[in-house]
Amino acid sequence: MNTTNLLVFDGLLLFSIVGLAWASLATTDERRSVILFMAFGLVLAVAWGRLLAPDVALAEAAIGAGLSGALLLAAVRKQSPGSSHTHANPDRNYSESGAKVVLQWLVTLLCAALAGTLAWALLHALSSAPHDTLPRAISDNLVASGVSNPVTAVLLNFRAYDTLLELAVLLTAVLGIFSLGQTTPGYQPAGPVFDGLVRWLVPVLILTAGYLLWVGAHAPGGAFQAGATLAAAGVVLRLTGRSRIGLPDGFVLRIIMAAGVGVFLLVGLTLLLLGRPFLGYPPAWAGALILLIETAAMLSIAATLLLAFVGGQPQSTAVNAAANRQREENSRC
Amino acid sequence: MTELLLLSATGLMLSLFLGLLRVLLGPSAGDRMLATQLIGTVGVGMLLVLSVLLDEPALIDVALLLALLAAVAAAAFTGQQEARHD
Amino acid sequence: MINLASSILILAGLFFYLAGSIGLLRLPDLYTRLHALTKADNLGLGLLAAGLALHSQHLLTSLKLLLIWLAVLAASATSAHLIARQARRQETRR
Amino acid sequence: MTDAMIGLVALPLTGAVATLLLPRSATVVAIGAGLATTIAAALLLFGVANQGALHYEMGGWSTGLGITLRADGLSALLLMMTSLVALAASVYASAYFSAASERARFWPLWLLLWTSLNALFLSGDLFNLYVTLELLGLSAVALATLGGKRAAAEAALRYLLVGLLGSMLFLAGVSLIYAGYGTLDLATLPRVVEPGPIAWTALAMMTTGLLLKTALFPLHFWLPPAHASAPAPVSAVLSALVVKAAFYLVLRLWLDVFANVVTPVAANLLGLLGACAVLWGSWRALQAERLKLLAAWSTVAQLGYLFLFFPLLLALPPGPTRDLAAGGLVMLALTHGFAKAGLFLAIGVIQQRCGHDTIRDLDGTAQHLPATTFAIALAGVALIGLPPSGAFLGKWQLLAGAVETGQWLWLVVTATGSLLAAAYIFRVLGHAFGHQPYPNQPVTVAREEWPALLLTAMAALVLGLGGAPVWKLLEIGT
Repeated sequence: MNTTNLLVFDGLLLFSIVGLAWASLATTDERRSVILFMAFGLVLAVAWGRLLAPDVALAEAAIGAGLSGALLLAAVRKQSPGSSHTHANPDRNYSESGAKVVLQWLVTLLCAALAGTLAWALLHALSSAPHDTLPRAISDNLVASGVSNPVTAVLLNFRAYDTLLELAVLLTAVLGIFSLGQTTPGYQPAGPVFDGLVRWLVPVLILTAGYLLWVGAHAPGGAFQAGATLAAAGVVLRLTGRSRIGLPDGFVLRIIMAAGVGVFLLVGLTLLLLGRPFLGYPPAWAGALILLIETAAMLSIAATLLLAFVGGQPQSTAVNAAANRQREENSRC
Repeated sequence: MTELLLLSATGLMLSLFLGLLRVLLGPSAGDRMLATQLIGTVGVGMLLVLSVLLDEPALIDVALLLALLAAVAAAAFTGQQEARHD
Repeated sequence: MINLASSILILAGLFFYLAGSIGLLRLPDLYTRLHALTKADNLGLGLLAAGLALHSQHLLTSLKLLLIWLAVLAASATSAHLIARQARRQETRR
Repeated sequence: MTDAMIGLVALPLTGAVATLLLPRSATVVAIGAGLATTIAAALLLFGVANQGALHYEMGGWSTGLGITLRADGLSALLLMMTSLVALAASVYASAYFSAASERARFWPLWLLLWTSLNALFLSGDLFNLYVTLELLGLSAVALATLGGKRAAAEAALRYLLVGLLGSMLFLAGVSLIYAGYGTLDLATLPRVVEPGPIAWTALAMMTTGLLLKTALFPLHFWLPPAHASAPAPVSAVLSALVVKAAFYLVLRLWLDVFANVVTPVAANLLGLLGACAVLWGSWRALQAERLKLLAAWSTVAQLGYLFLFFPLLLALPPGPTRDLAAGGLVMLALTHGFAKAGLFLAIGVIQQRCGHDTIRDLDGTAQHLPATTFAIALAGVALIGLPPSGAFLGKWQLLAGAVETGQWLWLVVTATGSLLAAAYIFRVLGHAFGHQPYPNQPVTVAREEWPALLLTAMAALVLGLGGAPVWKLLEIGT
């Protein structure tokens, strides 16, 4: 259809995005800011959909609207335990010294200058001759890639090496999070209504993750979106007071963390031993190998996001059981 | 049909703006969360309409994910409140 | 015929969306606003999804639309309950 | 030979996964993976020397669609240095970390850092380079926090933010390049890049990001606290290799990819910043009270020398004189890598054996730890640039280039910097020698002292006396 008809819609969408971004940054109350940010994520997901980038929209929906909202709420909770009124001190925001204001203006001006330069260069880049060699090369080779979704073909086949290193980045992030120490005990056990929500939401999220993983071969979706959805299931479990958040203990957890990089490497090196290039899948096997790698990557990604959400190494089961018992006794009083 | 869908998309946009106004006005956290809930539902509706308008079936998947994760966000919010008051 | 039916459903959905949002904005307190919101969630999205399902005429698409509606329905019912209970608790505490 | 390129990335990465899964035998696995990686680096060096520049198309996809790994003389030399330094530091680390839990956390991150360095030196694709920079920055920060102290955590947080800002700037430049020229391949770009707003802005953003990561004055503020508070083997690699990786990219971009975009004015600016770094870094090193801080400030200064070469290389016409200067630059970088890694390891030994690294209280260290003190002296020879160190050859070429192009300022800066370096090194050595009897054995704790000794000997003797092949290897371009 003719997209100019959507001009009014586009204008309003743009306005709401800019307005929300400004509002969530300008707000001084952290909790209001977080809620505004969640709304921002929702609208942004719609915008990506409008731009016909469903892959990005899926990722934005999972990360922006779902996980980061939960993460930020948890952060605010940690910052001001017990009360939402401690930071509602209006004087604090007006007592800033003049120097700070000047500095803020300087930074703003600098950012504006940088943005201007970028825009100027980008304008030149976009007005120069269009380069369609790469998109054409991708569509020419799509048949041999084993999948029909060009995004998955680029991520898991043509530029699989990038993705391997990205998974290594995620592994590094988890190991870095582990060095922060153990997690604090989680939330209170949930009431019956909340438990009712969890009882259907978690299985549906897991099913959806599986669906997104499978559908990634020929339509938008894939390991990242599936992993984020799976992580969302873990977040829900965490909110109901299960501090193991569905993650296993010790060795198995380490296997899950390393699965993405490990399986990727295993496939690459096996192919090398069989006389093919590193990560050069035989076309007949490409689809299956990509699904295998994506499954492992999904588990690693979900574990990484979850561990980032809880912000440390989960406590071992023994400690956990003791904490739970303690909590039960407390709630009885 | 196209005109009707265009109308619905713009109408949903109006609904979104009303919800945003409530987010800004508050006054309580519960009010804001209600409004976010509305914005989520509006977003789901928009994606569904857009998926037909732009002929992109994958947007239905995005809507599904958004619907499920809106529930997670609400759970995170209320879970936090629970923890605070018990 | 199907087109007409689906158009009517979509329009009705849009009406409830708008009614819900206006209610959310205009009604005086949290509980009444809660009531308004459920109009948008349950009826608005439900009618819209039904209209689009009629329009698409694919079984899988219709099932997905149904699932989306059910998810939003259950989520909004739960969170409405939790938000209301939390507000109630804060009131009794005061 | 191209399999060696895969090995350089896959071996340490496999090692990282293996040490994560087998924490009990992590040390053995890690040293094994390190040895294998070093062998791969040596194979690659011989391969490049005999067959010329190598390239490998990942997954068998042609350049442009897929990612191509490339190795020329410069990258092969830096890969060899990386492996030798990292291997020596690994041996030292196996003695440094005693608690099992510390080891279990250290080895996977260590091997991930090694992977990222190798991947960076081999990468032939701008976006892939961004990914390697992310991996490098994140693993370096995670390792720097292993010190466990509050100061370390604060320094690491700043290090993380600086690293992220640098990566973001680099990525912005990369996106601009892709939007403007439609390719990310380093070998294709020199043919299509032309002076203009796109190339200027992209180069400026990428360079700024990389200068942040390589800590060129005045963007060096984060380096001394981060490098001085990390565990000794980590400090060694951070100072010797991690900042070099970002510097290598600046070199690649300015001399290869954007060769027809850079202007003498811009190169002079880099040279001036380098001169400030030399003087300010050396001055702060002279005033440092702790050995580790001295070594960290000395890194700021030594990186400055490398940037002095940019105005020379741009002023010199292509030919043997320019090649000699370029070789001098690489020789200086290599020497500093070995010398600084050795210095940090030696300081680590002193810190663990004496319980502190305050320079004023070093009296008698020469008698307790003669081999370590000798290693510091050797590192000093290389840092000052005395013959027969590799740095002497490097600085000689720097001075020759400055005379050739009539850029006298760099001559003055180099001379002043070397004098200041001599002052801070002799200050340490002066405190280290006391009046106690020497032990019978010069090397008292083998696994801790030998790595530093070998690394500094490499810098002060081997590179200087046997460094001629470096220039030959550098003629092998992409």
